[in-house]
Amino acid sequence: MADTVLSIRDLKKTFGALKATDGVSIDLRPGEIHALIGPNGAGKTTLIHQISGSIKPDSGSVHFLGEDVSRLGVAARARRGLGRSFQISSLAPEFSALRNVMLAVQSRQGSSFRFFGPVMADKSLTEPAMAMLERTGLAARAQVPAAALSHGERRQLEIAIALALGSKAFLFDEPMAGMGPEGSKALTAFLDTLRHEAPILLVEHDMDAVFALADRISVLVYGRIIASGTVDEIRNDPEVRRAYLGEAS
Amino acid sequence: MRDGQAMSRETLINILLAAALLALPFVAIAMEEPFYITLATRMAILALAAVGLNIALGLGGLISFGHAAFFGIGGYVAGIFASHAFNMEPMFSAPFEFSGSDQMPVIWLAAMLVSVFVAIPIGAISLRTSGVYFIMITLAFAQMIYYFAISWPAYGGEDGLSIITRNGFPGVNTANPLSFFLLCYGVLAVALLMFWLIQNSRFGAALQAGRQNEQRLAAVGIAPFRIRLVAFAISAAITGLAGALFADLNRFVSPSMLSWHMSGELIVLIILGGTARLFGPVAGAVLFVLFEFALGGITEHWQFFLGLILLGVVLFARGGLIGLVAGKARHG
Amino acid sequence: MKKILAASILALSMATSGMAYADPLKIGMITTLSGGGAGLGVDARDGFMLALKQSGVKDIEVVTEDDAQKPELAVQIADKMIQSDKVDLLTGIIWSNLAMAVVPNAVAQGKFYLSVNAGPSALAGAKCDKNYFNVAYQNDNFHEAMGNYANTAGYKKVFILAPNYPAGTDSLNGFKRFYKGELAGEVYTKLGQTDYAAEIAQIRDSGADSVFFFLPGGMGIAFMKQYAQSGVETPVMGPGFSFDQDVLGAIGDAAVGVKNSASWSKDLDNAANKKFVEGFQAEYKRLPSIYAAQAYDTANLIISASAKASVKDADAFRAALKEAKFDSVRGKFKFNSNNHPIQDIYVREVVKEGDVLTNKIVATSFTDHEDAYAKDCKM
Amino acid sequence: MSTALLIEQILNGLQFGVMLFLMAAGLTLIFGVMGLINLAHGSLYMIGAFACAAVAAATGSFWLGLVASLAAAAAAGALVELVVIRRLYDRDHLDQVLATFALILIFSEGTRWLFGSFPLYLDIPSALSGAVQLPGGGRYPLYRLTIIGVGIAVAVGLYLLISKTRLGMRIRAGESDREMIAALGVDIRTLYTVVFALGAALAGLAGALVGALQSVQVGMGEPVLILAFVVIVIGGIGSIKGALVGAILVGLVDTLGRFLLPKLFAAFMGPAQGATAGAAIASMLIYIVMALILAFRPKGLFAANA
Repeated sequence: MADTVLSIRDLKKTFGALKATDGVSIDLRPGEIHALIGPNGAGKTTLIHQISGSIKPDSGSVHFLGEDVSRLGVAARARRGLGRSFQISSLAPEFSALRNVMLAVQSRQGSSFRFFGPVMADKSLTEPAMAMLERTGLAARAQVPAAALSHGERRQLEIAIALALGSKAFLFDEPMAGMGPEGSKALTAFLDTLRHEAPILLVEHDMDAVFALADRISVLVYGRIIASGTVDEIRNDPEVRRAYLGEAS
Repeated sequence: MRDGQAMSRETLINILLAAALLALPFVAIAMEEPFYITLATRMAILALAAVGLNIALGLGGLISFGHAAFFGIGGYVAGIFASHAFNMEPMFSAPFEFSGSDQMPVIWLAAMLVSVFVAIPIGAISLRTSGVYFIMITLAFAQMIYYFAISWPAYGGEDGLSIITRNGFPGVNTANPLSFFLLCYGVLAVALLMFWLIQNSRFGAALQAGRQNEQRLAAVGIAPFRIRLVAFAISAAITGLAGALFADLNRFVSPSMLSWHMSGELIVLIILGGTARLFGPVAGAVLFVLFEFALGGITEHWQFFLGLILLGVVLFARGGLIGLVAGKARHG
Repeated sequence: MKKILAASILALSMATSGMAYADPLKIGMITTLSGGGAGLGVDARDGFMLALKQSGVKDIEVVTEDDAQKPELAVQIADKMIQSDKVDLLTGIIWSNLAMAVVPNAVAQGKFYLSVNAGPSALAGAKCDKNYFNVAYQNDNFHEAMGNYANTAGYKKVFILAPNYPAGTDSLNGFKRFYKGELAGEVYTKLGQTDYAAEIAQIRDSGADSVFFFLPGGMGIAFMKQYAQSGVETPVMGPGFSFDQDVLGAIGDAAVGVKNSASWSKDLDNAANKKFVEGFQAEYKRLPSIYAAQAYDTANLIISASAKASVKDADAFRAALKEAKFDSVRGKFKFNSNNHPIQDIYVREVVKEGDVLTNKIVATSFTDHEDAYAKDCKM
Repeated sequence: MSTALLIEQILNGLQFGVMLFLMAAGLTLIFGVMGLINLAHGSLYMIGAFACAAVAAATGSFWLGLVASLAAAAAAGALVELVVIRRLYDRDHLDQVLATFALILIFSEGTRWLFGSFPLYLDIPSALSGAVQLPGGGRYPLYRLTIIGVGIAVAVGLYLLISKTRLGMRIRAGESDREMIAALGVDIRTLYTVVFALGAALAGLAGALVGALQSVQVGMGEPVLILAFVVIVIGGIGSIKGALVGAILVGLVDTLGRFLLPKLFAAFMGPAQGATAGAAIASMLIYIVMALILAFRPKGLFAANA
C-alpha cells in the first residue's frame, strides 16, 4: 500500500433498510485525480462523510498515509492532512474570507489554545492565509464575510481552506456545482495543477470536467462500485452505460 | 464603511457605560443616597457573572441554562470559607489542616477552582448533546446541585449561610461600600479585558467558528469538543468568582442563588444588553437592576411590567441595548 | 424649661388618649407580595396597617416592598431601606431563609428588627441579638405543642412528615422533643412537592394511629386534599400554618375536624382580639389569619414602645420594646431573655361556621411556653 | 413492605407519569412542529387550573370547569401564539427562552392580579370520589385511576390524530419539511396556531385535573414545567412516543425513588439520618437519570429526526 495515499476497504453503512454503502473499496494514488461518479442517491456524499469521519461506517476500514484512521474523528483526520470541501458550502458565515482561511492556518500550526494575542495582528496567520486567497483568486474579497460571498466564491474559499491546511489528499464534493461555465473552466484548470500537490478524490456531476481531469473513475450505484478504471474503460463499460450513462444520454 | 462606524460607535457606548457605572457611586455620595452604591455594586457583580456566561453563550453559542450552579458554588465557597474562619473550625484535616479563610484572594481562587472542577464533568457530559438538549441538561445539573444544597444541613440548607463580616482584601477596607464597589469594578474590568483578549485570540477564533459552523471547525482539524469544554470551564470560573462577590455583597448565600430563575436571569442580562457583545452583560445588568429597583418601588405588580419590558426587548430590539444603539453586530 | 413642660404635657395628654409618641418613627416592611407565597405577606401587611390605622398615630411612617420570596432581593431592599429611606426599624419577613439573610445584617447596622412570623432557631440561640425581637414564635413552638398534645390525646404510634429543609427537620425535631410514643414512620419530602400519593400509601401501610405533618403553603393544601381523597381514616394533626385562614378555603371540607396548634385563634376571648377580628373583617372583607394577628401585635408593640421612648434613644426604645406593654390579641404576652415570646400555645380544631371554615380552640397544650434555645443566647 | 403497597406505589408512579405526559405532549408537539422552546407552557397549565377552579366555584360543576379549562388554555395559547410566539419561529433558541421567560412573569403576576393572592378551592367531582378495591388487598382512589385513563385516552387520541387525520398529516409534514407544506398550499400560519392551541389545551387539561388534587395557586406550573422538560428531553424532543415513555419513566423513578431510597438509606444510617439522606438523593434522582440517559443517548430515547 506504499503507493496509495488513501485506501478505503470494504466500507458498509446501512440506514434502516437502505444500504447506503455496500462494500466499497477505493484507492487514491499520489498525483492522481480519482473521480467518483454515480446517479443521484447513489451514496456518494455518504461515502465522503465516512472517509472524512463525520459518519461512522458499520464495517470496513480507512487507511490514510499508511495509518488506520477508521476510529478517528473528523478533526483528527483533518489534522493528518485530509482536506475536504462540502457539497453545500460550509463556512463560518460571520467570519471574513480571510479569517476562514486563518482558522485553517491556525489549526495547521497546531495551537488553538492560545488565549491572548489578537489574531488579526498575527502575521504568521494572516500572511499564509492571504497567500492562499491569492492562489484561489479571492484576494480582493479577503475582508468580505463568507455569508456575503457569491456561490462560486464560497467554493473557491473552501478550496483555499483545504490548501491552507496543507492537505495531503483532497476530498472535493461537487466543487463545480452551481458554477457558471466560465467558473467551471477556471476551476478545472486549477484542479489540474493541484493534483501535483496532493491527489484528489473528486465527486462531480459535471461530466466534461470529470473526463477532462480524471486519471481514474469509479462508478457508484446503489452503494456499490459497479466499475472502476480509466476514462476510456468507463466510457466503454456496458454496465456503466446501462446503469448510469444510458440514463444520462 | 458602515461597519467601521458601527464599531467606533459601539466602542463609544462601551466607554460611556463603563464611565457611568464608575460614576454612579460618586453621584450617590454627592446626593447622599448611599444605597445607590450597593445598587452599583450589584450591577457590577451581576455583569461579571454574565461576562462569564457570555464566553460560553455569546462566543461559543453554548446556551447554558445552568450557570446559576457556578454562581451558587462561588457563593457557597465564600460562605463556607468565611464561616469556618469565623468559628475557627477546620474544614478538613487531611492532607493538611484547613480552617477556611476570610481573605478574598484565597476565596476567589477557591471559588474559581471549585467552579472549574464542577464544570468539567458537567461540560464533558453536556457537550455530547447540542441545541435544546444542551439547554436542558445544563438545567438538570443545576437542579441537582440546587436540591443538594437545600437538603444538605451542614451549611444551612434552605435557610442559607450568613457571612458575619464581609471578607477582607489586603489593603482595602471592604466594609466601606465604596471600597467594595471599586474592588468589584476592578474585577469586572479585568474580566472584560480577558473577554476581549479571548474574543480576538486563536482560541476565540476557534470558539466562534464552532458557534457559526461546527462542521467547518472540525473539517479544518480543530475538535469542537475540547475548545468548548475549556470555554465552558473558563465561563464557569468567572461566574463562580461573581458568585463569591455576590455572597460578600449580601453577606449571605442561599440555595436561591442556585435556582433556575437565577440561570434564567443571567441569560436575560446577556440578551438584554446584546449577545456576544463585549459590554452586553454590563448594559444588561445596569438595565435589569434599574428596572427591578424602579418598578419594585412603583407597584406591587412589578414583575408583570418587567415581563412586558423583556418581551418588548426580544420582539422589537433585537441585538439588545447595544445592538439598538450601535447597530448591527460587526463581522470579522 | 417652659418648652419641656409643654412638650411633656402634650406627651402626657397623648399618652392618655393612647396615641403618644416621642419622635417620628420610620418602619421598613419587607414582605412577600408576589408569587405563590403572597397570601401570607398580604395578610401580614394588612394586619400591621390595621393596627396603625386603629391607633390613629400620625408619626409612624411605613415603607413597604415586595421581596418576591427571594433572599437576595430581600437583602437588597433592606439595604435600600436602611441607607436610602433611613428607616429606624425593619419588619415583615415571612420566611425563615429570608430572615436569616436580612436580620443579622440589619441588626449589625444598629437597626431594630421585629419578626412578624419567621423564628429560625439560630436567631433564638447562638445568633440572638439585643435589637432582634420575635413577636411571633420560635419555629419549633407549634410543633412542640403538637408533640405534647399527641401524648395527652393518647397517640402511641405517629407517622411524621415534613419537607427536607432546615425548617422541616426542625419541625420534626420539635415534635419529637415532647412526643413520648413511638414513630410509625418518619418521611422527608421534596421541598415544593405537590403529589403525596406515595407518602399517603406509606401512611396507610404503616399502621399509624395518627399523622403529624408540617407542609407549609401549597404543599399542605395538596397533602390535605389528597389525604382526604385517599380514604385513609387515620387522624391528622399539624401546626396551625396548614390550617389557617389563608389556606382553609383552598383545602375545603377535608380540613374539618383536624387538630392544629397555634398561639392565636379567632375565638380567643379578649377585648384586643375582638377589636382586631372585627376591624379586620370590616376593613378587608375576610377573616384574619395568624400572620395578620402576629403582624397586628407587632405594630401595637411598636406603637406602645414609641409612646415611651424615642427610637433615636436605642437603649430606652429597646427597654420599652422588651417590656411588651401592649394589648396583645393573644391575651398575655411577654419576652423571654432571648427576646422571643413566652406565651400559651393552643390546640385548635377546624370547624365550619356557616359556609366558612375556621378554627376554634379546644385545648391548651402549653402555658407560658419558652423555646428550647434561650439558654444558648448570650446577650 | 407488602405487595399491595408496591402495586399502589407503581400506580402512583403511573398516574404521576400520565399527568406529566399531558404537559409533555403539548411541549414536544410544539417543539417538533415549530421548533420552539416554550417556557410559558407551565403558565398555560396554571391558566387551566384557575379557569377550572373559578368556573367550578361559580357553577358548582367540576365538569363545566373542565370544559372551561380546555377553552381558556386553548384561547390563551392561541392568543399568545398570534401576538408573540409567531414572531419567534425563525429566531434562535436564545430569543425563545427569553421571550417565554418574560411570558411566565406576565402570566404569573397577571393571574395574581386577577384572582388575588390566596390559593383557590377546587375539589374532585363527587362522582369520582372514593376508592377502588385492588387485587391483592389494596385500595386506590378512583380519581387517580381516572387520570390514568384520561392520559391513556389522550395518548391514543394523539396517535390517531397524527397518523389518521388530515391535520395530523399536515403536522407530520410540518415536522419534516416546512417549505414543502407551504408548497402544498396549507396555510402554515393557521396550522401553527392550531398546534399551539392544542398543546395549550392539553396543558390546561392537566392543570385542571391536577388542580383538584393540589393547590390552585400562582406559580404552580413551574415545577411541572421543569419536569415536563426533563420528560421530553429523555424521550427525544419532538417525539410523542418518547414523551409517553419518558413521562412514565420519570413518574415511576420519582415515585419509587421517594418511597424506596429512604428505606434503603435507613438500613445503613438509621431511620432519621437515612430519611433525610434518602430524601435528598430522591429529590435529585430524576435529574441523575436524565444526565445518564443523555450521556449515552445524546438525543434522547426516541429522537424524532434520527
